[in-house]
Amino acid sequence: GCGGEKAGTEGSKDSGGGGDTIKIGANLELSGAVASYGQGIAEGIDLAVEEINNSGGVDGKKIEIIKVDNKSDAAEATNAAIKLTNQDKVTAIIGAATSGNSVAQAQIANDNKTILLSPSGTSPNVTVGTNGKVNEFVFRTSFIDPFQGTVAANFAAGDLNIKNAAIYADNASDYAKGLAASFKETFEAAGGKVVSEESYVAKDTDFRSTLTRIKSANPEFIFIPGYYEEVGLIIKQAREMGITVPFMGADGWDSPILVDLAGAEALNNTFLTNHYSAQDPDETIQKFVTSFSKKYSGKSPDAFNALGYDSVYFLVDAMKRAGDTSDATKIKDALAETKDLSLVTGVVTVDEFHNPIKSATVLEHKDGKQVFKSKVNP
Amino acid sequence: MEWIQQLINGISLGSIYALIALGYTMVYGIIKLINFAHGEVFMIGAFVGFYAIAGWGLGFFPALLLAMAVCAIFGVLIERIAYRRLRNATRIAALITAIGLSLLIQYVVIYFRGAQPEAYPDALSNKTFDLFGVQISSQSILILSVSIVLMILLQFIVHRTKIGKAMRAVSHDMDAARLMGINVNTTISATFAIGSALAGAAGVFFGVYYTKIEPLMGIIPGLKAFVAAVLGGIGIIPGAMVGGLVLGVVETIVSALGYSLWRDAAAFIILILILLFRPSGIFGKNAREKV
Amino acid sequence: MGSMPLLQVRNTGIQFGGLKAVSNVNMEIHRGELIGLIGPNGAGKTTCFNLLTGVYVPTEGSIEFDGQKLNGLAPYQVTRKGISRTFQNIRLFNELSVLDNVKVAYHSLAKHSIISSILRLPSHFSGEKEMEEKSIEFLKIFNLDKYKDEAAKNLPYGQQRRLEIARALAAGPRLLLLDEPAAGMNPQETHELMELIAFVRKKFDLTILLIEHDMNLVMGICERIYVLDHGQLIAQGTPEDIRNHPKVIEAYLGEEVTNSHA
Amino acid sequence: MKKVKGFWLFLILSIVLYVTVQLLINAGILNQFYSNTLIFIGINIILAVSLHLVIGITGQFSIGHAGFLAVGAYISAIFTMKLQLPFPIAILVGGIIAALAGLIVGIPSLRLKGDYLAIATLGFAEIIRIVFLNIDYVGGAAGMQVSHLTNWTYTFICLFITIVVIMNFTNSRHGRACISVRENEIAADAMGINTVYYKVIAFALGSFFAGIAGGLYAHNFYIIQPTNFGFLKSFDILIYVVLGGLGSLSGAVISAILLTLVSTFLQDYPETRMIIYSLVLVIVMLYRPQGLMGTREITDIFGKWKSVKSVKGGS
Amino acid sequence: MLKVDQLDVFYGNIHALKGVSLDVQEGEIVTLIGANGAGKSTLLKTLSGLLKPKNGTIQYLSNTIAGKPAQEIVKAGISHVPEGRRVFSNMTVEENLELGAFLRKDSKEIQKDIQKVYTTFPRLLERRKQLSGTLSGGEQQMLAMGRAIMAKPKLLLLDEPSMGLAPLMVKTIFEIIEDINRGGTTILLVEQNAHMALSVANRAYVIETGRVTVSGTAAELQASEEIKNAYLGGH
Ligand SMILES: Nc1ncnc2c1ncn2[C@@H]1O[C@H](COP(=O)(O)OP(=O)(O)OP(=O)(O)O)[C@@H](O)[C@H]1O
Ligand SMILES: Nc1ncnc2c1ncn2[C@@H]1O[C@H](COP(=O)(O)OP(=O)(O)OP(=O)(O)O)[C@@H](O)[C@H]1O
Ligand SMILES: [Mg+2]
Ligand SMILES: [Mg+2]
Repeated sequence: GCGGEKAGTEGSKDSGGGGDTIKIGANLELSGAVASYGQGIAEGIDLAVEEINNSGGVDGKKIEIIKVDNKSDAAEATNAAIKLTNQDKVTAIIGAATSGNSVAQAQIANDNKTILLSPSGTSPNVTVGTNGKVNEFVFRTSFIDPFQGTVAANFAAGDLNIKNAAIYADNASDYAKGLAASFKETFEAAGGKVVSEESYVAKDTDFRSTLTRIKSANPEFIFIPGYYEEVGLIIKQAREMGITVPFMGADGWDSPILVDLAGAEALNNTFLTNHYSAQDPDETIQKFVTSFSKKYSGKSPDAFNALGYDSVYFLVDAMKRAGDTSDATKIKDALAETKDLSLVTGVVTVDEFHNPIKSATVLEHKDGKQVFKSKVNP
Repeated sequence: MEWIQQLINGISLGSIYALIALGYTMVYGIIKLINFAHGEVFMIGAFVGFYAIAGWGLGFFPALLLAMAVCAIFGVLIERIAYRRLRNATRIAALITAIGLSLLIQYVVIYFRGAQPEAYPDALSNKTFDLFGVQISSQSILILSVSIVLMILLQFIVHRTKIGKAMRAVSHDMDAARLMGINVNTTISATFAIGSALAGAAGVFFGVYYTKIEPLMGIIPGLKAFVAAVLGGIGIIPGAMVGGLVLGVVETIVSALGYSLWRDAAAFIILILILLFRPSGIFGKNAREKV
Repeated sequence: MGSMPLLQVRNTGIQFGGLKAVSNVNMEIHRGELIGLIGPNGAGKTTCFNLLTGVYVPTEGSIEFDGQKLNGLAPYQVTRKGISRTFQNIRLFNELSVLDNVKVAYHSLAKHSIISSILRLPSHFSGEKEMEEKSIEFLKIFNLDKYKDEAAKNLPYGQQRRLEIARALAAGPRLLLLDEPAAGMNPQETHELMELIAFVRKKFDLTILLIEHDMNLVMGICERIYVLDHGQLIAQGTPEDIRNHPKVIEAYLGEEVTNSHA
Repeated sequence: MKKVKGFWLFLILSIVLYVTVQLLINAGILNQFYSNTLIFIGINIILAVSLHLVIGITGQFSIGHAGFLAVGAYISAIFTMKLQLPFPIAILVGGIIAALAGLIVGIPSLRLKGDYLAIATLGFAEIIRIVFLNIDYVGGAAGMQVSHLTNWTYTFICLFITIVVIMNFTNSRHGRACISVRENEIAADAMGINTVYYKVIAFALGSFFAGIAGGLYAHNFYIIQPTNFGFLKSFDILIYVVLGGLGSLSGAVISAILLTLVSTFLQDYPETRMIIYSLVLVIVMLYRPQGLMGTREITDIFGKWKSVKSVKGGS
Repeated sequence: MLKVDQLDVFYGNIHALKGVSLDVQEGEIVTLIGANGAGKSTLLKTLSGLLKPKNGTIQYLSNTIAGKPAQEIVKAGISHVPEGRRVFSNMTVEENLELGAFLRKDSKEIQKDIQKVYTTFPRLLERRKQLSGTLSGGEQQMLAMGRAIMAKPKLLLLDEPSMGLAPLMVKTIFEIIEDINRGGTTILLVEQNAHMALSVANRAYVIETGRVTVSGTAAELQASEEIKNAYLGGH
């Protein structure tokens, strides 16, 4: 449960006023269709806040997280953002887990001069409005979709020497669609051919019919941008159907549950690009993994946990550099100037579109373990 | 070959729908309540089975029985606490209560264990048979057989046994049933027990077959099962079976044609078309009110 | 007049599955008549009404009302042609007030459009006012005006039956079909009902066809009677003819009723 | 006569409400949070009242209202964002297209009853959603970004029109015809009511206003996505209507207000939010299965106070 | 056999029965007459356990049955033919009859009794496989009676059995009532057709707006001017 960790944050609420606490909103999908993503981020946030507060806070001020549930709904996300900015008067909002619910708040953040930091909204639209202008107050912790797609395509065409690939994307997520598009572009540019393009919709459980179609197109490789919940099932069902070619995906795959869902054996010969790897011996990462599983009774962190965690540190770093914990304008400038900040999910430098330039890691599954394959810089 | 494979895919998918729809249709048949919480009982069944297998190391069949028993009790409790009071209320009030209950169960489960999915352990070995290039998994054969057996069993219970007759009497006129000496409360409890046990069983089978379970897993299959039940003629037990299979095959064919994104839409279009020509479902008797 | 009957039923019938509920029925009803339709239970009387009012589409024969064919018309169209009815098992609009029950029936006689109602144009107010006045008139006839704001379901049974008749009248029929209007009434109440039927018939210049098992009522007010048995007409004639018709006695009346006890 | 007076009273109260809120917004006393909550309440009331016409008045068990909301939202967004037309026109067109969708959905209602109709309407709503999901012109799954144009004035005008139209419709021979369909379709038919016509009208009118609500919705939340219009959204609207009391317009209004407030208030308790919300729902239904207002209207309650004596004396 | 004392029954806050007392002796036919809405059906429903009384006692044989659930009262031998027939409309005629014998275990006897019902009501035999919802009103009434007989009751409560029946059928029904009574079943009969009711009954009670106002032997009531005027259509 997540009832326990509230005490710490609420304690500081009593000490009142804006003076000695830093109010940060968390506008997350805590219920509704993608509740598991929002909850994953919340866990990461809670851990980070606990660590920071226990070590004295930021400039002596404790962080107070005001968590709001947006029910995985854009309208609710808007409401929640308005509440956080107008009522709670937070300095920054972390959220939301999905791009759509992040976009829903972008305008409000700009209008109210409040930072919006989306932990996992990977669509380019989050930080850049439809008019092509950068949303002044909006940032993100994750890299954007096209980057990962490119990395995956280069890996397939180069390292694996694939000529014919199939793409099987989650059509309910712009994340997956974005990845699919950039994969296709890069892959074809590298001389490959996409022989089959299929889609599924999040929450599907039976993929056999489409897999049968893909199988008859005879690809040498299948790119599956999507989230682990479905990907696990897809890989399992595909292997059962005798599809033995390599699969590849992106950070959405990253969860310890993927191994359980697909089965260790089925996962052999599959690859993913990721923000980080829990197996990575890197010190920051291992420290995070240890304290996370300590706090959450042995659970191993996934990408959402890590991004939630990083979002807090990302923000705190900017606050420290801005020398001010409440002036959002100064903080956003500091955020925009972030350079070589070492986080769990990579070393971050923010570009002109408010997107972090981070390296991506390519991992391979071997007997249920992620094995580090290569690191790709942008 | 590909098409035979697809047909088999469709039948396996459909038999899962059918399995859930059986309990749905049974409860509906007796008390005319769209028990939206049925999907949640299904979810509870899946989790009970999961904890039984992964936590206590029970085998598949003991876990299945345990899940069915827990769900039977759970279903009876739901009826006792929430629906009994509403016997004389409008059906729509009962429907809203069912929706509320289904949300409540989902979020209580999330409160206690979070929303993240869980992977079902391999409790039931799965072999894939290769017949002339067509793959059939032993699990899907099992599920299909289980749903057929359960359908026959249910049909027998409802139409041939005393409790079944009592159920049908209660479904038509509760007061008149009382006057026949039928204990209406017991009968309805029995209905919920059986229907919920079926949902529990479906949950465990679903878990084993699809591996992934999570607190919101009941929503979509619940809805699909409801559609299947309506398609076949809600309240009619063989209808649930046929409705489930039709739905499964239609969805598969649509995906097989490359329109997987339109799969659900196609399922609903078929549903609406069938209803337009057979307003009470495939097997439903269009019993018009006698004037 | 005389020549053309108001209602002409020719060889009409309907089949449910294998069961011929009504077959080969011929009826001819003239303006202003008050006709009884009797017969054993399950003879097909209510089914006849359903055929006449478009609830069922006849599988054979034809029905003409005022020279126009009714076959295939929807019930509401039949009503608008001038036939309205009551039901064997009362079908009021339970949650609506007594007054509104009658207003609904007056609906098709009013003319104000949806637009006028939404915009509250003068035609809406005048139309609604007319409906209200007319409806109250009908209620007064049936002595129901004091219950006008009561929900129909709260009326005692006898009043509900009367309200059904009032409602049927408000639809502006020329032919009124009453299905067992006296069912569940005691003799005293039945007697009052007979007087009422006679009264409205005169006042609204109605033709009435009624189904009833209460022989006091049927023999007391009907001018002619049709007798159905097993879906077929077995007799027709004046009450006197019917009372002594052997087939009717055998199938329906039984011996003693002939020497009436009332 | 009495009704006419009631109308003027209603009008005056409405104007007072509008002006007061607008002044408070202008004065900055109501910040964006409050005004946004008011707008959200307004949208939900429009949805509730429009569905009330279909279910509460006409008795057609429709559980796919979010489909019409979606049509209104997307169509109006296309008009403002892609075709650069003025917002009021976009709202209106959204309503009209939604009404057309309502006409289409109304057609099965001619043949289907009760639960069969319910599942068919739900199916239609899902089909509509999936159509938008698959149209790249409106952004597919990613959705469509929409400028924020909705404000208190637009919301209030739409809300006012919705309530007045539906109230006036209901309190006329046409509304009574709809109610008679709900109460007893066979009898209504036998009384000369074209039941088919009124069912379709109810669907079309209900959908029209749901479409209007969609226009406001789309331009209030910066982004619309197909996921916003799933069947759970339809259930939310259904809950307003049933919780308020089937057949009671003021009940629908009151419960839309209450539930929106409850939901907003519960944002602060994310862990237990849905638990509390669903508990409230279940408990209210268990203890007041007829809904908060039953079939009564607010005005009846005031009326009852006055006439309580005469009724008692009468019986 | 049955003794009702000071019974008060409410529908919500409608006081439907106000201190009703009456008794029925073993082997009798007792009839209840009264205008529409007097509370006759309410009384029967209370006796058979469909309604729970607020106050008062119901003594049946040597047990109090007030407020007991219906199925126990049926078990004790009281069978109720409700107003409006209430047959199980989506079940066949035969299934309805079988349900009448729900609490009985003697399946051979049950089959025999079904045949007996068919001899009494030949029309039901003709329609035995028809869904009872499509029967005509009279046919349904026969079915409801037949169904109640199937329970082999000691006390049979009949609510307006002649309603909607053809004259010949009314006669038949009353003959059957007397027949059943001769077979040893005590009968409490509610009727609008007071004339017929009084002619078969031993004793009668008149109920007006929830109260017993008159009681006596059937002959006494038949002779009373007042009763004649109010309930027998005495003109
Ligand atoms: N929809 C239907 N389906 C099948 N059979 C029907 C249907 N409607 C009526 N019947 C049958 O047709 C016959 C005539 O029924 P109807 O209701 O017309 O009788 P009735 O003369 O009105 O009898 P009563 O006096 O008892 O009301 C009955 O045997 C009945 O079972
Ligand atoms: N379900 C109910 N809810 C509220 N009031 C009821 C209900 N049933 C009956 N009543 C009222 O109780 C009183 C007695 O009704 P009851 O049905 O017992 O009368 P009855 O003597 O059987 O009349 P009838 O001859 O019409 O059958 C009536 O005033 C009636 O309106
Ligand atoms: Mg009849
Ligand atoms: Mg009665």
